Amino acid sequence: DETTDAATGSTDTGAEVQFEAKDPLKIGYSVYDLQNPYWQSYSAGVKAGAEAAGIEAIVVDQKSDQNAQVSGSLDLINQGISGLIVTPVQPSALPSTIDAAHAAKIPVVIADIGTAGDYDGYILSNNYNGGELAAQHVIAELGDKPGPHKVGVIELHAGSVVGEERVAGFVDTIKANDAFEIVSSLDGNDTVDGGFAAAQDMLSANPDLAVIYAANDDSAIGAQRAMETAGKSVADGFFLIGFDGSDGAQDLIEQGLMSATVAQDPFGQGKRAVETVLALLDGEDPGYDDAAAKTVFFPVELVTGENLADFQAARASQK
Amino acid sequence: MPALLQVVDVVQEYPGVRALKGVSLELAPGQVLGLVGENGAGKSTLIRVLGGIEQPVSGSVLVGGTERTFRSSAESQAAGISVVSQEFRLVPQLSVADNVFLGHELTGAGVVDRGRTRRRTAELLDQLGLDLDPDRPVSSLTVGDRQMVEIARALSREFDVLIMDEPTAALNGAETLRLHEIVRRIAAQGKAVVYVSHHLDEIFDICGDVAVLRDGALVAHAPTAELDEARLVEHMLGRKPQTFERAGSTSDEGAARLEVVGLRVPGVAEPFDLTVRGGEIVGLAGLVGSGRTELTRALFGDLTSAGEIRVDGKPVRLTNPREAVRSGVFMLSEDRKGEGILPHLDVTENAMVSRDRSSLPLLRRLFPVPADESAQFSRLRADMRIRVPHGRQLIGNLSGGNQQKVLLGRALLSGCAVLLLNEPTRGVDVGAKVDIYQLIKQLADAGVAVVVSSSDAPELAAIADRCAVYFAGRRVAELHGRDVTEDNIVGASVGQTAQEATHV
Amino acid sequence: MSDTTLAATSTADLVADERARSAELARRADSRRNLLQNAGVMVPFVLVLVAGIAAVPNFASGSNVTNMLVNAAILAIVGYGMTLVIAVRGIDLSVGSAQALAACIAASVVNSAGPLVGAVVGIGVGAGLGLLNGVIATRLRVPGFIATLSTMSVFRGFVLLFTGGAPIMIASGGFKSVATASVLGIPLPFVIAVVIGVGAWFALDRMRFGKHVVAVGGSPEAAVDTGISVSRVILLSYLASGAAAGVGGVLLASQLGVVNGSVASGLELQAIAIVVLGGTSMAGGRPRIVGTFVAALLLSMINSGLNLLNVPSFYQYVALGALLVFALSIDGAQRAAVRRMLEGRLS
Amino acid sequence: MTTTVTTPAAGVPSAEQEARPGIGQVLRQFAGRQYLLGVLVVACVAVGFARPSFWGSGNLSNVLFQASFVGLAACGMTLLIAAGLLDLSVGGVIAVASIAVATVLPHTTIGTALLLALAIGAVLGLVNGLLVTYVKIAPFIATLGTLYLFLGAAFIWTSGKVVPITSSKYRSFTTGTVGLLPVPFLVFVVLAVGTYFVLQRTYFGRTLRAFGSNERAAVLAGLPVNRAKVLVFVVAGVCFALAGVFMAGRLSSAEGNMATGFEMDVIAAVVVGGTALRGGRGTAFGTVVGALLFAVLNNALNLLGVASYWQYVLTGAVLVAAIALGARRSSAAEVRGAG
Ligand SMILES: Nc1ncnc2c1ncn2[C@@H]1O[C@H](COP(=O)(O)OP(=O)(O)OP(=O)(O)O)[C@@H](O)[C@H]1O
Ligand SMILES: Nc1ncnc2c1ncn2[C@@H]1O[C@H](COP(=O)(O)OP(=O)(O)OP(=O)(O)O)[C@@H](O)[C@H]1O
Ligand SMILES: O[C@@H]1[C@@H](O)[C@H](O)OC[C@H]1O
Ligand SMILES: [Mg+2]
Ligand SMILES: [Mg+2]
Repeated sequence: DETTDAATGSTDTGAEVQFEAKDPLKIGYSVYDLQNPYWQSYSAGVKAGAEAAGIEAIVVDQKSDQNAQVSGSLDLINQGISGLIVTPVQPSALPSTIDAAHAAKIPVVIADIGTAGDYDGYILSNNYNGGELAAQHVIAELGDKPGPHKVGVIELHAGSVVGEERVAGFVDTIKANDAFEIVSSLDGNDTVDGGFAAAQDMLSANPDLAVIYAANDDSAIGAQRAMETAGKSVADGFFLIGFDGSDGAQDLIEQGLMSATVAQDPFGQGKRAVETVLALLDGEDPGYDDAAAKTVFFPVELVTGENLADFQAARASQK
Repeated sequence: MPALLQVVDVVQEYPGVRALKGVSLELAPGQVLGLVGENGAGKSTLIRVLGGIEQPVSGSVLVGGTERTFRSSAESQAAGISVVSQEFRLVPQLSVADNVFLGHELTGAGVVDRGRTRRRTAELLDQLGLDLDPDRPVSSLTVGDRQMVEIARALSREFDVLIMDEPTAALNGAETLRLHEIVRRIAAQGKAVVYVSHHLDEIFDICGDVAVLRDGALVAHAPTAELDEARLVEHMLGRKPQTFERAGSTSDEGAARLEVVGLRVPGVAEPFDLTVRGGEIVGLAGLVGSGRTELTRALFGDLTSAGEIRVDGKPVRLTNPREAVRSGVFMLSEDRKGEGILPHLDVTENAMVSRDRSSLPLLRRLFPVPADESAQFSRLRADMRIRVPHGRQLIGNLSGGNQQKVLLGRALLSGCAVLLLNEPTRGVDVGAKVDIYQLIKQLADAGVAVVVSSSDAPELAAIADRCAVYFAGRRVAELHGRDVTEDNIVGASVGQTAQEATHV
Repeated sequence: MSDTTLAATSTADLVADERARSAELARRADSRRNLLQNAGVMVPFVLVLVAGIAAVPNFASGSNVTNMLVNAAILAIVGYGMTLVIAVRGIDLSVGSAQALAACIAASVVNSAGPLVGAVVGIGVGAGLGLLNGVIATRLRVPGFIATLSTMSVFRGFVLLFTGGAPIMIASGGFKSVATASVLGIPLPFVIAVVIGVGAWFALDRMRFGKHVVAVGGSPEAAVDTGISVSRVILLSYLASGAAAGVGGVLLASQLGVVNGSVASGLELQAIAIVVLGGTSMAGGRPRIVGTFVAALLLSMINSGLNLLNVPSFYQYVALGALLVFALSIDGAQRAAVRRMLEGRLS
Repeated sequence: MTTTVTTPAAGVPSAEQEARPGIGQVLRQFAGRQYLLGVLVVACVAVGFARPSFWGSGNLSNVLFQASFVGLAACGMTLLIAAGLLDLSVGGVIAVASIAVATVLPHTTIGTALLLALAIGAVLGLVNGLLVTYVKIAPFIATLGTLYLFLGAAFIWTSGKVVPITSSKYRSFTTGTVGLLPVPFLVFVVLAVGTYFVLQRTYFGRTLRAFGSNERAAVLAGLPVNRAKVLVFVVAGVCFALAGVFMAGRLSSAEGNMATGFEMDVIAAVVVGGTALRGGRGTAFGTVVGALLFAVLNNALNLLGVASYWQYVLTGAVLVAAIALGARRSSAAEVRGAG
């Protein structure tokens, strides 16, 4: 009997869980929010991975709601899936989900953001490192010009786990350099309009701003438009760096309207998450980079006008 | 003579109530028809049907001989019917002029012609003998003025039939007389008028014919000349009317329960002194604007005032109604709809909200006990002849007069030492009035100090032991015992006594 | 009481004098109440304005003023529609989603058929969505709150389906310049907001429709009894709200230059907030277009001021909350004062 | 002209017969409520037919959990809305109360933590109540303001971080089940019954409905309007905190964002359940059905595998359809004289 009492929240204590593939083999993906292009790619990656393996993938959208994260995952488990992939809005809410999955002999792979509980695999983008990459790029380009260069940061929504890391990586690196000064750090709410409003105000407050680092591409896209309105342009030496490597950001970089984006590989991660689930079901080694933490690292890379073409070619071949 | 308007076998039903049981009527040009009946007899229901506000269950309405179905008030108006409804239908946020022309605005290309609207309104008000700024928002008007605006609105339309549902309930004598003049003029122009009133003298003054509704059925329809007041009342009630006998005037021995010394009330010219003993009924008379209402409000903590108030000898400071209630004072407002009824609550709850619980057994003091409350309500219903199918009926579904009775019931149950009643029987039928007077009397006899503020001079003459008459915020007369007569009150109210200074 | 005609005339005079006196009192109280009520949002507005200029660097700089005016304009336009809906005792929770859908469709039409067509289509889409709300609220008799709560979700779904979740970049420079253009130094969107505001004020204050709006919101029973078609007025109000969201959406598309399915989420709360801040009562019957306009400016100043001061986002929540409460407590105090004063009225 | 004069009929005036509410009326009223319940049942049967796993105990308990969080808060909101008030600060109250629980749990007993949460709910409710009652700010704006204030406080308190709940005792208490029924659901049912009782069977509830219906009349009836207003905000705050207590258990953590946007879900459950926003009346039973309806709807869309964007469309469309069907039948529910 596959149905489990999904809500007991009892913690499995360490014991090795025996996974069991059900017939037909379906996997479920509980995604953060499909309004965001990043998660759209992620979910496309999961679907592609499933298709490649000839199995079905069911996607449930949490719509940025922590409670929906839990209930949506349980909905998947209750539908008789054999493997669960979750991108948690709130990682700390994972344990009860994981327990429920394990009770149904389902492996759980965490897709990005963060972990908690007794998960079976973790696919991770290095967000802190991404922030560092962005900072290093700015320093490399501007560091020797006479400063101090004024920098604005557009954060993700208050309380965002990845947002904190992305900002921390950037800020820690920039702070160590005397040529830069962070003059403004505002919430861009992860959206185009939020990024626009934040950038607008930081440019008003600091007409001599030289750099904007936005912790995701949607807010970077909004910021670009605010720069335009304020008469700032990347062509004139202003720096605008986003995060994600979304299609929209790539377009702007191609048009010379944005300096760079820290690209993650959501599509690749999604595929990898499916492969990890299948390996776990087969009792094979999923090939963790860090076996103790059951983690697969996905590097982030800086995409600029110079390497854009290569980047796009590499991504195209991946699909 | 062709009938202007015919009502044929109209039936109207509400959940649990058959409000009209097949009523047929005819109206000829130039006719003034009085429509009378007890509270809840179905008068307003019939009028709502004629006004297109409600569609009858069955039966038909014929205008000039052709059958018409009114799906909205606009359609009824287009057929030449103009209605003054019993409940005010004014928009407080709009000016007097905008209210008068609401629904048939004087416009050019959708833009309201403010000049013309104002002028026409001023003319209409002038006709009614009212000197009122057309630009004033209705929210600032007194009840009487609002009534006049309602009438002005009805007159502002083109009509062949004018229907007025208790138009004089809130008018003073002079205003009533002026309205009667207008009614006569309209009739003389060959239009027909339907006139509803609980003041039967009015019916005999201006109506050529009278139709009596009882319990949703037409029980009589005759020329007024063939009837006298007693017979009319008999038709209405289906029984011989009782008469209210004032027991011999109360002795002066009772202890003073309410003492007011030098109370200064905003808007009232002179400081106010008043002593009411237990068992005494004191009337407050005076025209609208004389300051009566303010006095009762101040005594209820609803208006900030300065001065001394003692209840049962204990000085009290009344800064809000709650404190007043806790000090043993209760007031009934004259604005039934705005300040009286709790429309979402049923009649039982409406009657019980202010009930004095202090002497109830513990359980009932902590929680309302349904059985106990419905028993209480049944008693009220019988005592005051409240026409309501059951105690769970929403108060908004009652006829105006029956709502008033429920509110009086609320006041009676408040268990207060001092009861302040504003226009207690406005809209109440003749039969029930007597019952209510009796109840007020009983209450007084039980030791309550009662203050009745009323613009109905006969009412004060009937129940008050003593009557203070106010004019322009000044007390111009105080009538005692045998002097408390209708004539004396009316005379003093319009200021004659101010010059004669007979009493005071 | 057997007095002569002489006494009778002087009695009539006395009564007339008395009436005139109390009428005058009531009139004065009315006008003072009006004045104070209109002043409602002005006090916090002036305070924030002065504080902003005095304490916030670059607050009065040209670019910031422009930004604040444009942001306020887009919000105010949506607010006008909301004012109307709230005045008829309704509420429109779908404005954010409707604005997003209008913006995205406008953006894609701009790209395919040019700026003018795009703008017209965007506004038309907004109006159509408003009409749909109106039909649901009046014909299907679904309470406005539930109707628009539902369409808030439906329209958001539509826009996500329409865009496929991807951003739409607007190519036309001409279209994008609408939001940045200025007339005699005043940003065009602001001019548009003022023009629409004047139009809305005129329609509400001077036209038959406005009287009907006040009647339907102030006393639905009176509206029914005077033959006003209540459902038609409500329908038109929702239509207007949708159209306003459409105009706002077109301006937003022009301002952002790139739009996607998640823009303008949460707009409904902001719009309702400015309407209520502006003095329009949720109880209906008191539309205050000017108040809505001023409140939009106020909110825009607060948002921008906090950002210019670089207040960290955690503290921005606190500051915004405190300012809202503070602004309204001033308003509440004023109203209490008015109430006290009105008590002096004879009735 | 014809003159018809009938002689006055002697007899008992009809008003003297003790009529109870007509059986027809009782049935109609009941059908009015039953109607939504009917929609709920039909929805369950239909989904169960398409996806038998709907009736699985795991799935049912999942649905009941979801309904409970909204429902617990909605009980307080029902009281507020019946009183013509509103509270948008739900998400803020939940965050602050839950963070408090998560913070103290390592140091105290579960009982103490719970009491602390409820006390915080009461205090935050008191703030709302005082602002609305004495500072006289419109409830919508006052509580929108305090929503921001409370959220800000939550973020500042935690520096935007998550406070994990590690106590497995707490988690099993808040997410446990008794038989098939989740603990929070049982608490919700008890609270809903309590809400019904308060609203219909107490003087306090009567006062709420009275000033929700006509505030001026309630004041003049001598009711303790101000005290009741403050108190109902306090009670609602406690209900919100209670929702937070269970939500935090389910999420094994607490943080500022844990219930953002939740206020709309809560108000929606109340309003869909049949409590009108204009005040004067409230139905606790309707609120229970409303909360369940939303939970079932969301669950159904997931079970049926409806794609995300279509879920937005269908959620709204189903809601409109469900209410529109019933609205035609019970349009007489408008209250005369409530202008
Ligand atoms: N909407 C309604 N729902 C239920 N009952 C109603 C409704 N409207 C009126 N009634 C009932 O219909 C009956 C007739 O009421 P109506 O208002 O016509 O009386 P009326 O003769 O005008 O009385 P009054 O002199 O008190 O104004 C009353 O019993 C009243 O309770
Ligand atoms: N109806 C009212 N209108 C205006 N202010 C009121 C009203 N009722 C109470 N207040 C104010 O609120 C304060 C607290 O009121 P509350 O309702 O608790 O009445 P209370 O007299 O204290 O009753 P209790 O002693 O039973 O609590 C009062 O002191 C008064 O200033
Ligand atoms: O850009 C994405 C962000 O918006 C989301 O909140 O978390 C993951 C990201 O990469
Ligand atoms: Mg009547
Ligand atoms: Mg008290």
